[in-house]
Amino acid sequence: MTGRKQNLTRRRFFELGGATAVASLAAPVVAQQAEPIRIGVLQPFTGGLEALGQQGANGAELAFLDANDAGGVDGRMFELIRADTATDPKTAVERANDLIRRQKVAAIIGPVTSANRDAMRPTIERGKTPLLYATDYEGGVCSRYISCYSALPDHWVVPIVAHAVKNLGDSFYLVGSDYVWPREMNAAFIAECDKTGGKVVGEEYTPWGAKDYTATLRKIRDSGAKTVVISIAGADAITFVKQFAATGMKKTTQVVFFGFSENYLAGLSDEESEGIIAPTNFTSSLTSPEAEHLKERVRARFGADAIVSNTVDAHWSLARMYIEGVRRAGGDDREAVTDAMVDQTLMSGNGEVYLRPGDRHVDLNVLIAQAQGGRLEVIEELGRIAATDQCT
Amino acid sequence: MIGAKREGRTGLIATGLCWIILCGVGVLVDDWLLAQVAIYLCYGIFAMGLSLIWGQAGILSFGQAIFFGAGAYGFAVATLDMLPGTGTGILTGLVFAVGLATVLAWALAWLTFAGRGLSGAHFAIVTLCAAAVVEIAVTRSGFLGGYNGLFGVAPFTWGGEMIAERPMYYIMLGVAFAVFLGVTAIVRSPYGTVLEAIRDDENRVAHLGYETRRLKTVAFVIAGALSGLSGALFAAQFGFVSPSLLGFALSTQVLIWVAVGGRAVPLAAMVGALVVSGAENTLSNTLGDLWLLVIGVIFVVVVIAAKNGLFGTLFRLPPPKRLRKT
Amino acid sequence: MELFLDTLNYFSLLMLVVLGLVVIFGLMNVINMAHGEFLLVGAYTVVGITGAGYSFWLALALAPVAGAVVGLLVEALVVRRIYHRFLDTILATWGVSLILKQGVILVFGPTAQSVANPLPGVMNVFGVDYPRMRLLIMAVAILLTLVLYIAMFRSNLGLRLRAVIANRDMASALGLNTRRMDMASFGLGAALAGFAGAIISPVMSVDPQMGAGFLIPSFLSILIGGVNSLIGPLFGVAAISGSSNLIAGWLSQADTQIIVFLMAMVVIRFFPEGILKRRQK
Amino acid sequence: MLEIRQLAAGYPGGGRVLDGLDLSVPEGAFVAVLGRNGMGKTTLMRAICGLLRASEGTIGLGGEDITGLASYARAQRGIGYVPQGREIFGDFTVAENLTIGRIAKPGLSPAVPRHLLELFPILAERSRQRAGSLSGGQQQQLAIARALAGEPRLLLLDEPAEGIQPSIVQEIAQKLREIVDTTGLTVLMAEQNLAMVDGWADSLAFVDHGAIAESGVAAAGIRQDQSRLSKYLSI
Repeated sequence: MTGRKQNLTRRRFFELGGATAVASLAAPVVAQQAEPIRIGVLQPFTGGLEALGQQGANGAELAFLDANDAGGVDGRMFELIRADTATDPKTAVERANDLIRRQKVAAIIGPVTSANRDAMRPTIERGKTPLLYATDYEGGVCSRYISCYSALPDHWVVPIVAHAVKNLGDSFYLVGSDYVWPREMNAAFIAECDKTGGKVVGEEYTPWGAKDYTATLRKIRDSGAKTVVISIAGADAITFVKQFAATGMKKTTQVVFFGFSENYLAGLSDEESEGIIAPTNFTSSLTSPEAEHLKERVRARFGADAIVSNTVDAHWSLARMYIEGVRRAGGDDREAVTDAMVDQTLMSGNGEVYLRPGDRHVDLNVLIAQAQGGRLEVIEELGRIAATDQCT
Repeated sequence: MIGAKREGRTGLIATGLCWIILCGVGVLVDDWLLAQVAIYLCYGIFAMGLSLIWGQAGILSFGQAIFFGAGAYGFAVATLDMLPGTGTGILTGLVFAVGLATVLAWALAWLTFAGRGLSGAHFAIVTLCAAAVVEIAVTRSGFLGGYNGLFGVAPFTWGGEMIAERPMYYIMLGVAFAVFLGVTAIVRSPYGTVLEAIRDDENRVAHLGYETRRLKTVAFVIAGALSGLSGALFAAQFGFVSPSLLGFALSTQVLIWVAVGGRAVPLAAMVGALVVSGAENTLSNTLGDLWLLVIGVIFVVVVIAAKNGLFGTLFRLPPPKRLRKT
Repeated sequence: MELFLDTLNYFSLLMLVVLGLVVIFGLMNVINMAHGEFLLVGAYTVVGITGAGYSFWLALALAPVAGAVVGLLVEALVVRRIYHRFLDTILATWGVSLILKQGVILVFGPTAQSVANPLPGVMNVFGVDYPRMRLLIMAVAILLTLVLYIAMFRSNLGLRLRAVIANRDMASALGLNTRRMDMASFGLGAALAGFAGAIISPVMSVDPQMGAGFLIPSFLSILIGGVNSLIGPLFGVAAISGSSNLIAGWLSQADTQIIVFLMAMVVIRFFPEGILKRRQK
Repeated sequence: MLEIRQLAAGYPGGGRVLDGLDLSVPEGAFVAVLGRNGMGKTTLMRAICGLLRASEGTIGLGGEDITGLASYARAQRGIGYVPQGREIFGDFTVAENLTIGRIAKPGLSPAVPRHLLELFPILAERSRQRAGSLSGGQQQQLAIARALAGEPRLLLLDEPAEGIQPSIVQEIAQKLREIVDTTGLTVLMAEQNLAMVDGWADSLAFVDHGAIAESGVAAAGIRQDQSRLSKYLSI
């Protein structure tokens, strides 16, 4: 609550004071004349994915504001312009157009869903403006102007299948939202099972806003699957887990949950979330120095209650990669930064990550985490994983 | 009577001024805004279609985006060469898009108006439900790109070159003006008067010997075709289509535009679409979460207190000659 | 047996939601698009009260009060002014739903909130282990439905309500204060929604979009059953929940939803007065 | 009892039906309004009971101006209404129909008075039956009994004889007369059927084109009054 409120006031301040005021406040002495580098923070602030949008914006803004506090890049400050996709592709395109053509931003960080990103792609490429995309997705983006800090099926599915077959039993029931991402994840899951000897006994897709999963739960139980693999998106997943937990099936059936993060913990009681296993790239229960550093920075800026999730880490890290790109290129020229920012290694909230030049995707450190007592604890660290080239 | 006449005259002047201003915008405004307004003109065409059935005939449809989406998907599928034999021609795409929307509108009208037919709340809920079904179905369709939709839809070209913002804006303005003339002509024709009578009391019109079902179907199909046209123009400018273009959300958005603008006057509906989308664009970034609250309040207040919307009275034209009392 | 319980489970959920809608629609002929957001009011009352450290059961008792307060406000500020403009009430209440939803986001934030299950564990009924909370919801839904219907058909208050539903003008000409009845029915409908939102909050995600998923199934239930009937919606809910559960037994949930909605549309198309009305005539 | 001054009323889109209508009904009188179809009889009844708002003029009841009141408030002040087509609650039982007539008024006990049931024995006999299953004449009696259950001061009847067998018409008219004589109830009835009027009502008023053309005409012997019948009723 506090974190949110603080955030709101901070945002208000942006609007009222305007960007120059912010810049001069952040660095009162340096560079009154140097033109700021404008960055579009294009996130869903309304329309259903607000929570992710807020965290993505927090992560990105943390990186840029910290850079400003450190004096900017060559004396140039970053000016952040928020825009709301409303979780809707056509709005995302409109806002992207606005950011590129009217606000003349040097780069855009966002949005959250593949649907929005794909919709924006022609606009981005026409505007030759770097897009920093920091959400996990199904893979396949290959564009000069889109850099992805994203967990791909290679990052998550391959290790989790190995882990599950070894520790959780070898028969799986896959339940996903009726979107592209769950389908691709499940396809990868099935392919991986074929290799490792796991067995997929059922696959099902649920529509948005479903309220009653009893029929699905019945099918899962009747299938005898030892593990249920969830790729349901958003609040529906919470409904599913709650109803799953209430049946008492947890005693016999394990849960693997793609995309599970601190956001979901808030919507579930400790008993309900207990034992859920998820592949991830960051959890706030990490205690490594770099993780502590990120948590400390987020809390200093956004309050003690601010959620530090995978999403925050991804946006923060990718934004810093861009800043490094600006430093290397010696300015915010879009083409120059696009060339300069790849092929760099950077300390994220969870170990060093590498932005590859070939397909502009990041090699990430993957963890397998488990919900224990309302926290997401790491049970296995898999180290840095390089996904296959997304351009081939 | 004199008052009414004068009101009509101001409406005529305001209407003329509105189009002159829109022409001037094309010269005075920079490219990005022009591109934006060109998109809003798509919404404006969409809104005029809705105003024909809702404002004039009193049919409240919660599923108009089905036809907008059908036009958009139709155009995309045709121009992306996903159908055998269509080629990738823009014109073929447009024809296919409008045709698809028209057929769908006719099918839905046939389903809902036939026999004793559905009206009022039943019609609203059934169209709402239809929009949901279509959205889920398209989301499930791999051929149509699922939830992510199809992208890379070709923009309008002239001699192999992509048409620039300014000419594109005037093309859109021209289309919008043609649609405005068409819808206005329908509204002012004897047929429009009968539609208005259906809105007030369908049974009475039926008793007078009119086949109200057919009359309503015609209006609904015209509105569907216009929605399809606007959807196709949208897809060409935006370069992508996705299920959000044919679902519940856009269907209700267009209702807001038309209600706020003024449901019974085509130009008011169009200006409503321009103003509300424009305001949303500028205010949603500054007001954040509050924006939706604000638009909700405005919408409720307009529905309660201003049946003619914000611009309905301004753009009301003098009644057609044959209806004028002398 | 389990299939029956599962069907009864969805039936109960939907029935809880539909009860309030039936009261409002039947009496005032207002399609209340904000009904899903009245559910939110109840559910977030639980979030607020349990968050402050009080028990779920206290929250459950207060949720209908919160619902009624919001309902009466909406009635006084919006619906009263336009209840004679039938189609406009659909639009206005839909606008109200936007406002309520956004209000909840401003107060509680957009993320899902956790409501702990007050009755964890399973219980053996008819040889099936079934979650206790679900059983409670079923019992409450059935009990509430029975109480409401007995009150409707056996009490003088119910008689007044039915008279207004059957013939509003005549009831008024006989001396029934329709103005007050409208307020009462809107308040009651909203209170029922608040209660429903509260009692289902432990079994599903409590988030600002929570009410939206109920919108279409509950309206379809009412239209299938017949709008001016009190009994009809019972059958409508049974039809929707039963067919959903049966079809979901062998098809994916997404396909099930498409099929059920389509079937419902066809039924409404051929029986616009509801499935019961036709049989009577 | 009832004072109507310069009343104008109509329907949206249908123009004015009543225009400058004056009528006064003294307490305890049984007055019938006669006129051709479309001359405004039903509109007058609906305007008095409040289902239709007067656009101009005033309506007074027992000295109180009730023009601005909603229909339920008028009913609570003592107007009982038997509409054209009866409009009983067809899905309710006979007993429920009568109970509604009572409980609609604040301050009345729900129990239907015995004398009312004695007046309409057929209703007592069929009290558990669905009202919709009654015959037309029985339904008309139910509609009247329902209005009387609310203990009105002024009873409005809109064409009670419409669609009813002649023998029953006489029975209903006789009962009305009996009630007026024994209780002092004031009755205003719109009618076209002379059998319902002649010999039963006290006086007549003729409505023509939305206004009262003539009032205070004696009801007895109206069936022989050829000039008025052809002038106002086209008989």
